[in-house]
Amino acid sequence: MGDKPKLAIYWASSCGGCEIAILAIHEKILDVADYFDFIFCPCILDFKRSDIEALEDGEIAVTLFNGAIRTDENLEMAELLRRKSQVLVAFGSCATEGCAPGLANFNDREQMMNFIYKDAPTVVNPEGIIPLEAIQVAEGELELPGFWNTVKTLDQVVPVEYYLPGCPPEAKWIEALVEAVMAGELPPPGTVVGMDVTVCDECPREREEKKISHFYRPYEIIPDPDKCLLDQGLFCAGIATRAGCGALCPSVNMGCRGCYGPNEGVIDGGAKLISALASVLDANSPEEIDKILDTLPDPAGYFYRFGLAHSMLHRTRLEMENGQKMAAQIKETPRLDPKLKD
Amino acid sequence: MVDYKQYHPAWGDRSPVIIGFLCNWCSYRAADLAGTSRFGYPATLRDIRIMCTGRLDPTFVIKALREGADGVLVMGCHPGQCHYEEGNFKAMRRVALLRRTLSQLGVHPDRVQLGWASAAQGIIFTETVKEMTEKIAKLGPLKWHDNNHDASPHLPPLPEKEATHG
Amino acid sequence: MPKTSERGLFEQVMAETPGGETLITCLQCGTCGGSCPSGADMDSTPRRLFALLSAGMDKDVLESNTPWYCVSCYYCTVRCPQDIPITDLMYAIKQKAIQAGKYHQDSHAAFSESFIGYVERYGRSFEFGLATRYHLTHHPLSMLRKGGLGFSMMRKGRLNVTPEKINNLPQLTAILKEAKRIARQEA
Amino acid sequence: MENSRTYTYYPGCSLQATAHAYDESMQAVNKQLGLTFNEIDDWNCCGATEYFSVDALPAYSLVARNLSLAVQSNGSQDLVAPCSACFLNLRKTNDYMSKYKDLNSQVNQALAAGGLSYEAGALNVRHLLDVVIEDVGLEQIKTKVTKPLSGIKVAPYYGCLIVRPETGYNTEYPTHLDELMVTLGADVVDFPMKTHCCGGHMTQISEETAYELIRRLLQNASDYGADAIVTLCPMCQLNLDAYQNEVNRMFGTNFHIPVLFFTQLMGIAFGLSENALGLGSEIIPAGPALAKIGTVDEQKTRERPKRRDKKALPMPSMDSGGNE
Amino acid sequence: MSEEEKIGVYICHCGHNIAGTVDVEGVAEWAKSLPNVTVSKDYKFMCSSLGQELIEEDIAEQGLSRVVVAACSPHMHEPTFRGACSRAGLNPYLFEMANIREHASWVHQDDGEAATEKAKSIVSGAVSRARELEPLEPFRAPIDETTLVVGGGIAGINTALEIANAGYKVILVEREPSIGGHMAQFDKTFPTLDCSACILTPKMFDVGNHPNIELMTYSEVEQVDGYVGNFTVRIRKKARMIDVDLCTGCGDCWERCPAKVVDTVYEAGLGYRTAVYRPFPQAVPKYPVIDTESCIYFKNGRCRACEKFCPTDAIKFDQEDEIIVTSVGNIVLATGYDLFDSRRLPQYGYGRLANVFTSLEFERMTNASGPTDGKVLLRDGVTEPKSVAILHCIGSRDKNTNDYCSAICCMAALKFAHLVKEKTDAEVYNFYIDMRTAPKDYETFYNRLMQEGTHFIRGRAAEVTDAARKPEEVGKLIVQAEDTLIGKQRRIPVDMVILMAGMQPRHDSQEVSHRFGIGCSDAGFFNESHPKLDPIATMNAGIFIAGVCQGPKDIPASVSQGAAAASRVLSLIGKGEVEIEPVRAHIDEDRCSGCRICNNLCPYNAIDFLEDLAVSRVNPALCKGCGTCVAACPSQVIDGQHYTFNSIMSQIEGLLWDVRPNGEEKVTFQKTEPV
Repeated sequence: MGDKPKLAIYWASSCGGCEIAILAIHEKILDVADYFDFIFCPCILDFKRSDIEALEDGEIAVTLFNGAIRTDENLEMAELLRRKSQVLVAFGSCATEGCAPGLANFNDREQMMNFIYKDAPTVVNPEGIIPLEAIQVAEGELELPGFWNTVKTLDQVVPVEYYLPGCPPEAKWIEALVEAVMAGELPPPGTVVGMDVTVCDECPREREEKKISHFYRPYEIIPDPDKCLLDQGLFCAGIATRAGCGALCPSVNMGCRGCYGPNEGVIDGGAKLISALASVLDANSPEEIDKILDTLPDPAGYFYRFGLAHSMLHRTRLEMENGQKMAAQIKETPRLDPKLKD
Repeated sequence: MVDYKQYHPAWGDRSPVIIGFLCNWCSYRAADLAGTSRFGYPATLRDIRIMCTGRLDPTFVIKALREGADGVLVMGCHPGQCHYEEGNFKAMRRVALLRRTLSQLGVHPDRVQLGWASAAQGIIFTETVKEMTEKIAKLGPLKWHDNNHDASPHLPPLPEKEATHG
Repeated sequence: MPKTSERGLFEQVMAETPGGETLITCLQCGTCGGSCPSGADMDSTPRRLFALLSAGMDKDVLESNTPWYCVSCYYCTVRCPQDIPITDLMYAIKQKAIQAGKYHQDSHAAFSESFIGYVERYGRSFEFGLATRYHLTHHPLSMLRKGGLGFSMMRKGRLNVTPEKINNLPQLTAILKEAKRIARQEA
Repeated sequence: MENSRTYTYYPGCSLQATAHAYDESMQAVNKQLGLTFNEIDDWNCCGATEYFSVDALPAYSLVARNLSLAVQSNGSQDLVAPCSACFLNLRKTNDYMSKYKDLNSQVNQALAAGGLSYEAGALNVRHLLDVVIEDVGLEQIKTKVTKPLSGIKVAPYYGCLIVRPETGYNTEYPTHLDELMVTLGADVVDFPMKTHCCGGHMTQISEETAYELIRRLLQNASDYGADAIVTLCPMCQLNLDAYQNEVNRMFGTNFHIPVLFFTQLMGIAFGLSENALGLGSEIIPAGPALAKIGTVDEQKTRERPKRRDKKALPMPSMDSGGNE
Repeated sequence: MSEEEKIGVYICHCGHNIAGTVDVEGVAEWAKSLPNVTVSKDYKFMCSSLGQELIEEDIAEQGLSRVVVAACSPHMHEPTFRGACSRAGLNPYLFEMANIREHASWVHQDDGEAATEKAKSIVSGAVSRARELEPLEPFRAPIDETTLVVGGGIAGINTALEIANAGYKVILVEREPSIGGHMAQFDKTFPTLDCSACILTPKMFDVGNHPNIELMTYSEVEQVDGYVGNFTVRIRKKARMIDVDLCTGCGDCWERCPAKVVDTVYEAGLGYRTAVYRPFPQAVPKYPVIDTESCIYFKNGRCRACEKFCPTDAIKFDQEDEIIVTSVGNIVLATGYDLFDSRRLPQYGYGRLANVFTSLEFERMTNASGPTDGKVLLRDGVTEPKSVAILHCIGSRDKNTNDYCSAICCMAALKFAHLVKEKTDAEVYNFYIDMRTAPKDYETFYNRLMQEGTHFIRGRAAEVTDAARKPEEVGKLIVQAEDTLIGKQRRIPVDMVILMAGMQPRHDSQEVSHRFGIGCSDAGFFNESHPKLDPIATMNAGIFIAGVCQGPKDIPASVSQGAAAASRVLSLIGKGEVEIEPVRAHIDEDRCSGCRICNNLCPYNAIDFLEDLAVSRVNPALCKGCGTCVAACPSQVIDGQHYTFNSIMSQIEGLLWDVRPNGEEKVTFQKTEPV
């Protein structure tokens, strides 16, 4: 047993879906178990952190790390596993791009705490109790890991060898990675395990030249099942999203959400969506443009649904412009300065 | 040297930095004309020549903001006079959507502006730079790095009075 | 730009007129002088007045009767090929002449000042008071002759003998006082 | 049911005194046209041309108080002034405040001293004539005409301030009043001095200057055979009407040309009573001219359309061009 | 690859132009600290041959792989330095220009420190960009030897003849039924008083009979595609309703035509023509056209008089427009001008006061073949004027209309004054702002006119009115102006007024400039490539401009520019092939997912969607390199050569060298091969 290469799986800020996804490789899991010494996975194994600390540096062959980094504990574990692992894989959308936890970057810690523990309509908390990092009780001091203002991705805190995007990653890519490791044919560091084309490549829908004069929300129209959703005015991030999922969402009449992140070579997927979608708007005056854009509420939410933490701007500003509150900023519909219009 | 503290105290001794994207045919030539005509304007604009504002990739704008620029000015030919027929309309649409998106991220939409100047309008070019500089000066520095990348994720503990534990 | 105190009349007049800086582009084409309905009564045509102004002959400008004969018809302004707000510049020169106490015929300035006096006192203009008071002081003879006209006007209900007064006069007074203060400060 | 239109209204000082006929006839006509004017509460004088001559910033502030009060009245954004001088001052202040930032902030600073403010461009300042022609429209006016003004020759006199500077109408040769008069059935003379000056305040300070200007207008109207001059400005009406006899005295002329407000002629054409239109308050009686209404111009019916003189060169077409 | 680049940086003093404001030595010294910079020098005049040799030597000796010159605008000297690189064996597209003159020293003259700091940023940006440049080869394409000339006025005629005489084919397209343009309307030309028709007609005849010129009158160019050397043009030949193979130009048709209309084109509104007409006797070609808008048959289906009387059955009422698509190598635009519409200035009474004439009306009046047989008469067609006022600058030098000087009106006014004097006993008054008679022998003509007794009143006329103030004014037109030399208002009663209406761009010049892909000034005149050094070429290679469409000018200047345009065309034809900037978009088809975002964006339809492969492809011959598709591609598989994604991103970093956060949190996916 000691001869086998060691495999670790860890979850930071994540939902647990990535662990389930690993099971989706079905009987292949037996080969994995056969090949690796599966030493660490808090979800299913009762190994302790101290056990990991006890390992030699680099003793773990591969760590599949899912979840974003948003607490002191996340960071500690990321740093620890980095030190102990030869290969660290950012596994799943949270670890690669920030994913849903990364949406917290539209707010700051205070706003998060207030909403989650006090203001959310489903919360009953008349005393307004929120968690503290440390509190003195009769028995001594109790501690919780520090909660960050900003959610980060794994590669923003430690170096990462490979990325396996997807929320969750598709089984075939997990298989591909695991097989590559087992075969000792490791791709160059930095490789994103997936395709280098976009979802459109796998999408069976028929596409035409594009002109968008209205964005529809999914409940507003029943889309033609054979035609490109974007051509029908439904937001679909597939044009700027790495392929690999087999165009799952579009094939069930739902626009791509963008969970695989931007494709090869693209630095900021949101910027590319802005560019592409704006380019095909059917409008040539600021007023007409505004009219169409009014049908696309929350553009930042659409464009950075998965990738905000890993995007170039990373989060909303902490210090608002001219002392304005962030909420006021968001409500404001920016319009072109009329002077610059013509 | 202009003292920008009068517009916003946060400037300290520095001046606003604006990255300009100027199309080769109209606004870059307007900037050239401003030069040959010796029309002075604030030394805040650092421009990049692109063939057409249609080449404007929002990635560039975001890149400029994150690399330390306080604003981005995109200038092209007047609508209807694009050398490539309608590249400037594409820029107009992209900038409109980009500004909406950026404002959600707490970046004031006025930090990204679009303007038009024909090759003969050196004066309009200068006026646009002046106006933009003043707007940015009033907004204060963007300080993307300080603002968006809290170098230490560790914040001071939350105030104790918030909690009434046990 | 130099401080006001260092500026000549030319620069002051331009600076104090919205859009007045265009005066520097005057072509001396004479369209204003040719268009002016009361040009025949002026000692200098508007064009010549501007030439004097730009030449720094401030005394001639301040003492000229030209702006006082301006009837505010704006023909010069709309026809000016250089978009110079000539009518407004005439007002500015009048202000300068009043400030310098050098204007040509005191009666003209006095008329404006009596008019303003009523406006400041009542918030409304008062034609009857204006006509009688001003003419009694300055043209007593013509007053006698025009008595008949005034009488027929009154008979036809076209002259009120008591002035109308606005309700919130203190507000207006405060606004005008502040405006005057800003104007002094700017100058 | 006809549309009724509501406006914010600035009467100006003259309408209450020298031009009460304008006021009365306007009220009468408004009822016919479905126009409702809500007067600004506690408005003040616009300063005419006098205030600007003495102190510009207080003058702009004086006008701006009215603009501010007009916004406060929470009514229509269209502010209507029947007097051309008031119209000019309100419009100019509104425009200049939009155009010149310094002026805008200074005026607002002054207004603040009275607890007021005005956002430049918040109002749309309009002249009564513009409202009548553009909003009501000639077609609808035509339907109201019960007594066409045929037989009377009128010289449409616009004066300076309704078209200058920059109003959208031609600054030299506007034609909208001409068109209104044609709609009312009047015979309109092509009055070349239609936008020349009436003398303005010069009647008060330099009679020689003013009377010469008035004489030119009267002479020209008379040369063109006008029975009456129609106007839209209290000052123009006053100068041409009240000083006509003075002009006759000074130049030895013998003009008897009545000067009426366009609203008075509209009222007559709509069949309203002379009383309701303030007729009779003019110094040069309009009676003889108005008596011509309904008579047929014999000379006109006798004239046959002239055949084109073979030798004559064609005139330029005015169908296109002209107004920019 | 960029790590090993060796970059040479050269800071130009441009005499005092840059060095007077920017600390050039300091910038050169500082630039040495930039990554990859191995050489950094400053020099007095980089564009001099010595400056260029400096670069060439360093490339050879130091093995520079990139060159940055910080000097003036790339529009000025980019070709110069690319040439230097080329000569030294470095691909010219590895050269980058940093504009520290127009964009720094000249606009921040009052603040040398700020100018120097900005110059550093510009240089830093250029160095960063240079690092990412890739070698490119210009496209080469053969040149089609046929030239299209648009506009058959004197400029176009001259261009066409010059090229045709050199032995190359020309297609001359003219909108009107005949060539000749405005010059054909004139009687005399200044200052020589040559008979306009006498000197123009032979040239028109030559055009009509030249074996190398294909003349298409009554035609318009509708569409232009392609690029220098290889344009495809679509020409609409409007239906003349005349079979020109049968027509002999005998004139029976127009003599019999009962529909008379005012001729607003050739006769400038002063005379009449029939519905079937030939604009003037010397017209080339000689065939008439039927103006279907005024033809009685087209209006109510009856008449056909022309058809009945035509001896050769040449009238074809069912003729339709013909579309011709052809290829040409070069295009010369000589589309001329419109006359300013004097009705826009009602104070001068044109259109209302009968005896106010425009300059073009007067040209027709004095023309011996014009409506009055050359007699100077009032609008009644009988009376000779006893006094004539000529008003200069109508719609010129006026911000309310056209703010530029129309250049020719002073001389034309002098010519008119002479003609009035010659033909009548009238007194002539010229109302002018400034007399502009600069070119050769023009001042002599002015002197001659003074000797002839013409009155010159310095003052722009304020108005023309028929409202008399004094008895002597009754029945006259009174010109009111300030005589600025006296300083008094004057009213001059005259019988006739001539308005010297200025030249303005053709009403559709914006549209035409768009169609041909060239720039247009605000006024609407076509933009030249350089106002001083290249007033003939445009920004669109292979398209040249001549005559008044480029700006107001007189006949000799138009003729010269026409000849110059011809010589530019001939030198291109002589070269046989053209080099085209390789600034093009390119789609990596392996990575294209066929989303089709780009398909509709290309203004030149250069992007094809290949249905079978489900990918898009750029046709490099049609692509003009604007980069719209490059920016729009959501998967970034289109790249714009020379303006690549990396080069611009890198330039941004370089420009912000002093304010950038440390590179530590650079967010990038490393670009790698997929698994």
